[in-house]
Amino acid sequence: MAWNRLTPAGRVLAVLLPVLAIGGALTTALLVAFGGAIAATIGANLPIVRFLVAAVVTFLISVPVAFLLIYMEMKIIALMNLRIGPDRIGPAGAVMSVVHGLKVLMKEDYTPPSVDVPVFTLAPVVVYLASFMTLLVIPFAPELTSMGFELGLLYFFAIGGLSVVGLMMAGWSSFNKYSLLGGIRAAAQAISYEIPLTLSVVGIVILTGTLSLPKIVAAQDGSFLDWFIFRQPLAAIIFFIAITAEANRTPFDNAEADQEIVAGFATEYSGMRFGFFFFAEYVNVFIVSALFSAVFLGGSNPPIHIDVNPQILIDLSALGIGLPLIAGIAPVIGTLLFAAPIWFASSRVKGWQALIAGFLIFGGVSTAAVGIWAFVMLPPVASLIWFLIKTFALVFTFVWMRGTLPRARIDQLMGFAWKWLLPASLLNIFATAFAVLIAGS
Amino acid sequence: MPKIPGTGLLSGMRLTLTRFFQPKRTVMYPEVKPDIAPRNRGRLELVTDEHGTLKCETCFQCAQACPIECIDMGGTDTKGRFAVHWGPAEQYAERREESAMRRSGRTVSDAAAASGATINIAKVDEILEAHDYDPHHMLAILEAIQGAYGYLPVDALKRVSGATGAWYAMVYGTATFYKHLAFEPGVTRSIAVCRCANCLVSGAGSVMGTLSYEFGTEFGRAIPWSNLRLESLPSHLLGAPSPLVVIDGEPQRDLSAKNAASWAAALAGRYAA
Amino acid sequence: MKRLNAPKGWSQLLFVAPTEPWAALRAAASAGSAATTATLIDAGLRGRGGGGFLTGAKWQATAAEPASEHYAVANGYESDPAVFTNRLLMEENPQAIVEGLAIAALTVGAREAFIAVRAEYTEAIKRLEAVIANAERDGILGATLLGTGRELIITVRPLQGSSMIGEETVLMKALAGKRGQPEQTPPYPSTVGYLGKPTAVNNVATLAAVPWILNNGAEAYAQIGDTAQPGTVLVQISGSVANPGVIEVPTGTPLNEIIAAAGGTASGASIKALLVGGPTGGFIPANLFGGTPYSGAGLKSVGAHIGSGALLALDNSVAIPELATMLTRWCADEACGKTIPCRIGTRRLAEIGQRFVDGLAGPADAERLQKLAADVTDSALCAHEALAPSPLLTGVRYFASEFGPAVAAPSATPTSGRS
Amino acid sequence: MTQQMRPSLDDPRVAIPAESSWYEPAPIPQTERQAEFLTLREGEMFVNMGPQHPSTHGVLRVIIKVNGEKVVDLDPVLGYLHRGVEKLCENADYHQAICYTDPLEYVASLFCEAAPVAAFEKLMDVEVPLRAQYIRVLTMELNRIASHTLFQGWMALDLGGITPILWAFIERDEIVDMLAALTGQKLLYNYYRIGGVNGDLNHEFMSRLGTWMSRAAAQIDSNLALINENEIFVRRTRGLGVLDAKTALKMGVTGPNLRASGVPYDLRRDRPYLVYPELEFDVPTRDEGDSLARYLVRMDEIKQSIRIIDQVLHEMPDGPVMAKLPRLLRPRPGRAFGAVEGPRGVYGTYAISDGTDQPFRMRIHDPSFVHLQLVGPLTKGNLIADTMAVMASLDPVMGGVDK
Repeated sequence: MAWNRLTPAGRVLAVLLPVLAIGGALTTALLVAFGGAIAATIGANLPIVRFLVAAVVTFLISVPVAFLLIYMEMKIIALMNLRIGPDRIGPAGAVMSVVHGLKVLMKEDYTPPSVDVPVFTLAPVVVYLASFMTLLVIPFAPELTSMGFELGLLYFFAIGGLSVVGLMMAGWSSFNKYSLLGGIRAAAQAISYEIPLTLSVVGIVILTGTLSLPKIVAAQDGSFLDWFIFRQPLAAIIFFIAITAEANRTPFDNAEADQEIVAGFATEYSGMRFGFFFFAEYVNVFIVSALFSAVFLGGSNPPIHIDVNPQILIDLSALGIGLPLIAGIAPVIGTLLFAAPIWFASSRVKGWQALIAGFLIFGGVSTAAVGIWAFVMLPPVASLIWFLIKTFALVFTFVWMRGTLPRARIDQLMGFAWKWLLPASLLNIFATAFAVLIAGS
Repeated sequence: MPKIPGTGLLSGMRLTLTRFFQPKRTVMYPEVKPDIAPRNRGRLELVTDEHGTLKCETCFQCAQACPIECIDMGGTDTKGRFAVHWGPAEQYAERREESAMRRSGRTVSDAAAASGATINIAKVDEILEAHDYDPHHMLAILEAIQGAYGYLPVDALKRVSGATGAWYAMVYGTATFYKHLAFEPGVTRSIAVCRCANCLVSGAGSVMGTLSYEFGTEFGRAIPWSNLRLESLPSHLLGAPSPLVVIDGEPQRDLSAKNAASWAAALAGRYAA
Repeated sequence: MKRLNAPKGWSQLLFVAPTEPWAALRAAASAGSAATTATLIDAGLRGRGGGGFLTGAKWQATAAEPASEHYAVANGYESDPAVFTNRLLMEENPQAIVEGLAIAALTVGAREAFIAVRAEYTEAIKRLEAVIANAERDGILGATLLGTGRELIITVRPLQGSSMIGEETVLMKALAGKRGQPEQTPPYPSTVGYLGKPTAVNNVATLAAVPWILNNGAEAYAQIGDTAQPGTVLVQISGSVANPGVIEVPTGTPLNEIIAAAGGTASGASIKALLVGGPTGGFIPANLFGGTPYSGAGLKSVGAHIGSGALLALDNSVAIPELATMLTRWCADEACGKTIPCRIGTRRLAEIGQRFVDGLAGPADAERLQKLAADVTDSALCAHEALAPSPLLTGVRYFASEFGPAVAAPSATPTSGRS
Repeated sequence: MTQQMRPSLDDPRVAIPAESSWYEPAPIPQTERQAEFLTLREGEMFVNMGPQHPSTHGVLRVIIKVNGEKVVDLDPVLGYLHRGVEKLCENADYHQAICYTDPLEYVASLFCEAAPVAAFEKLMDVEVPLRAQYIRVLTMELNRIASHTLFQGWMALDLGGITPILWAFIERDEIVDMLAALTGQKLLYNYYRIGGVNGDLNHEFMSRLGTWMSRAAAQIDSNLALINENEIFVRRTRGLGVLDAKTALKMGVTGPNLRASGVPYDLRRDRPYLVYPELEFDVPTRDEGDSLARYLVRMDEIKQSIRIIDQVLHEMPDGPVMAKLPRLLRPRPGRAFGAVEGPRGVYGTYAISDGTDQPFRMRIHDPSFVHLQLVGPLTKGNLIADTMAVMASLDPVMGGVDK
């Protein structure tokens, strides 16, 4: 085989195939030889493996979450502007943000001359890492918490604060005055708002006696009156304002105020490196919303508990071997059932059109049926749905604010944090402690 | 600013939420095209009359008047090969009339512009001398030259231009404007029809129509194959009858309003024979 | 064309040779420029060429222009192919014209003056030159004007070749040997005229009245005819009348009196319409003869104008659309080509008229005619263009039935201004 | 004595000791900009905003000397949109000149037409028909409303609010469509002619105007509610960039910016033109002179404009819309100044005629040019973000500034 006559792709394959074959054989051999030892090691270090798996899973879900939020922002703000917004790609433009992501991936990843290359390259990674790592402690449901740290709240604030480092890195390394101003703005703002943010939850920590998020959620079990937003309203307001600033959202988006400093720390970034900043922002929005709903809105607890007797519904396990049968036949019958009236209703509808419509309707109906069934029969699903409803209501609020409010000036912003939020949060701590003392004695 | 802090923000939030549910104002552009106002001046197009012929005369007035040069005249060239822009009228197949060429100041392929037979230029010099080489007497000079040669030779015009200092274009412009000045050599005979209102009432129109049809030329031009020239009489002769036709300076007296057309046809027949 | 005797009571002054030649010139020379123009303004003498400016004011303006040279020009060039009023005047009363021109030249300070005459009018040229030669011999004109030491040379300039020369800006160019195309006014020739110098241009009929005014006084002249435009005008009446000819008419005389003065209608024919003002004039129907005074304002109100002073009486055998179309075609053929709406528009007007004649006109043609006519009139540089649509417009206005059903619609009434 | 010598920078023939540099002159800056760098003090830097920047209206370039976030000095650099309109006009005839001036200020182009038309009409002694005067007032007031609504959107956008600009464009689009039905164009109307307007009011314009008038006031009020009461907006603009009446008059400020400083000067009332003397309207003023006052004065003017339009529609007479004029205009030699009160101030045109068909000299006065000189004085000592607020409240349009 003449090497010179191969195409570039052929050369790659010619190298890769032997390497893959040898590597595969070696791996198999190793597994056969030391399989027992590996299994034993995994068994011995289960928490580490669990952490790794959880990290991979959170990383994987963070991307669709960002896509969803970007689409929500585009659409909701458009509707508030009396526009239609994205409507071309996917149903109601829902795939628009995915296409945006692909576009960002395919753009040139340009590194300007005279930037500090290692720092410049690392900055978006740090920012994104800090964002999605906080996802680990979010208690989606009692049974669906990646890492139920005992110090979950503290972990959240500690890791969340790391993103400022990334922004500073980006701002400094870009060799651009706008980036520098943006990075410094971000740092000043994040440091200022960390303090009221942390202090505002101290009252809840006093009440619950724990820093673990699942336990804080569990402490709000019962009706919606047990939620901390009603027991700690001042803390809730301070917390809400502080997380808005933490997530760099309007009206506190000074770090990337495009009318003043173009795009702030991200001015010199392009391609997927900019995409990381962009995604991190939206993941952050989701995370702070999730945290607010966990800490103040009862997390996965339903507002009112209704006891449903699951026995009146079908117990699927009783079907035994019939279950796969039904699963196989039901779509066909359902599709035909829904397609028939459509086909009979109008002579203009062709047969295949009626079948497609029937299948889609059946899909919707069966999904809804299975969802209701799961909601009732499986407690984690119900909890997750409640949690997501609360979280996305908060996300909507953030977008809504972005569509309404102008931007605060940086000095007014800082003054507000130090002059108003900090004393208020201290007041809240003392008032709570005092109340606990009185109630305890 | 309202009394209670925060209410301004909240009222704004309420407004955006109501707008969230209101009907949207987006125009779905490629599917829905907005109406163009009837007075829209955005697009220029050449219009045709009801017979389907272009109304544009390629006069270039619009292209010259447009201050920002957004009107550009263009068409296909005379052999139908290329699109051409903003040039002299004769390069357009759409309009190659002699008058258009002459207006644009280009050489015209008629006998007056090409140097014809050599002439004795001494007579021109005499005439110029008599008129003191004064370009203000151009009309008189040209008339004298026409009297001497019977027409205006191109060489004589060039001589006049060189001697008086007037541009050739000016001399030529004057020579072409006045109808009694002729460029065709050897045209010795003429048929002139009076076009005064009285003659028109009495049938001069039908005489003219018949003559120009029979001779195949328009009034004001020499007939290509002969030494004859059709022209309209500048002024009715005092005391002459209507309609008035003057052949070689002789007023014709044997025609009237009734027999005008047949008389003209007979005249054309005589000349053809 | 012969001269007709005027009925009793009509003042006659244009054909009357001054009883004492050159008396008016001497009077003007002694009275001075300001007094002469004041007398003319008091008399109310207005230009007979069509413009209707006060002659005295025109001379005043010309004299006031600072320039190294001034000129005076007598316009004896008749545009219309079959009008001989000026020719008759120049042949019968050259003395008054030359004297009037000399007064004009004296008043505006000109050392050179021209009389522009059609080259065909050989008899008129001969008589005018004879008067000038006699005056130069007597020392009245020429190197010393009235022996004052001033110079005044009057030249007769025969011109031919285009009917546009009658227009004053064109006349300036034709005299200078240039292409005869009109210019935008203002500036009028009184500011920028022959060779770019201020020039007093007057019709010969105007100039012929000047010696009479200076001899007989301004009041005597101001009492003749119409008050707005006093004096007399020369009218040539032809067509189906008993005695066609040229007659001197005081302004403001009703049209039917003029017809009566020409002996009434020819035997066996009734007059359907009068074409007033030559080829660019307007048709006036018979029912308006009594109520229309022969004056600038009176004729303008019915769509015609004095123009060259031609009246053509038309009997019932004449088809108005056909005649109007042929006249418009004459206008198109005579157009100099400077203004596009004139060069193209008159041609299109003639085509529209031809469609009416052929009975092919559609309903849009009437409206198109009005719009095009308004365009042509609005863009006019000269009277030829401004008046070229008149035959068709007045024809449509008064003889709509002959133009067929297309113009019978009410929208065909003449409109003024832009649409 | 083996001292190291080197040639002097001033004179290479002179050798000086290498260490001693005390009499060595400082490097001579080659450009004005280099010289400015030498003025930088400790902790200061230049930030160069524009000509491509999200919030410098058009192609304005602003060089800001900042100390941290604080603006120490500010220098607007103009001329990126310069086309030489005055000279273009001097090489076009009087009709053509109008179409050169009208893209000057593309937001309110009718005013840019009205000023030269007014000057030319004075030059030629043209009497404009009454109906044409009413139509001019009507269209100009509509254009003023369009410009002010757009200003409101831009102002909010420069302060970070993204929704008002889109609502403002909806309102403006209605007016623009209306004017397009009347004039044929959407942005550069080219509607006024010397002696009148290009065409009479038509049915489409009137029906659009009618539906718009029936809800315009309420709709604009409701749009304003979004930011007029907003604490963040008010806090950012109140007391910012205060311009006192004396400075304003000294600098030649006109229009709403002047009226926000408490000087009730409005050309429509003080030097009346067209039919404004017959119309009833107030001249809104405010005494504060800050950015908020400049904003609010404009919003009040919208209401007055709607009032004027209402009166015009009731009082408009019938008649021609164009005076009879020759095609080729040759005014007598002379000079004339025509001015109108536009949405940004006084638009003026000074024209000199030498008797030909082209203006011998044409000078265009644009208010934005004057107002842009104020950005520096008004912003010094504030923050970078305030630069945007002050600039937005002065409402310059660069097309007119650069001419």
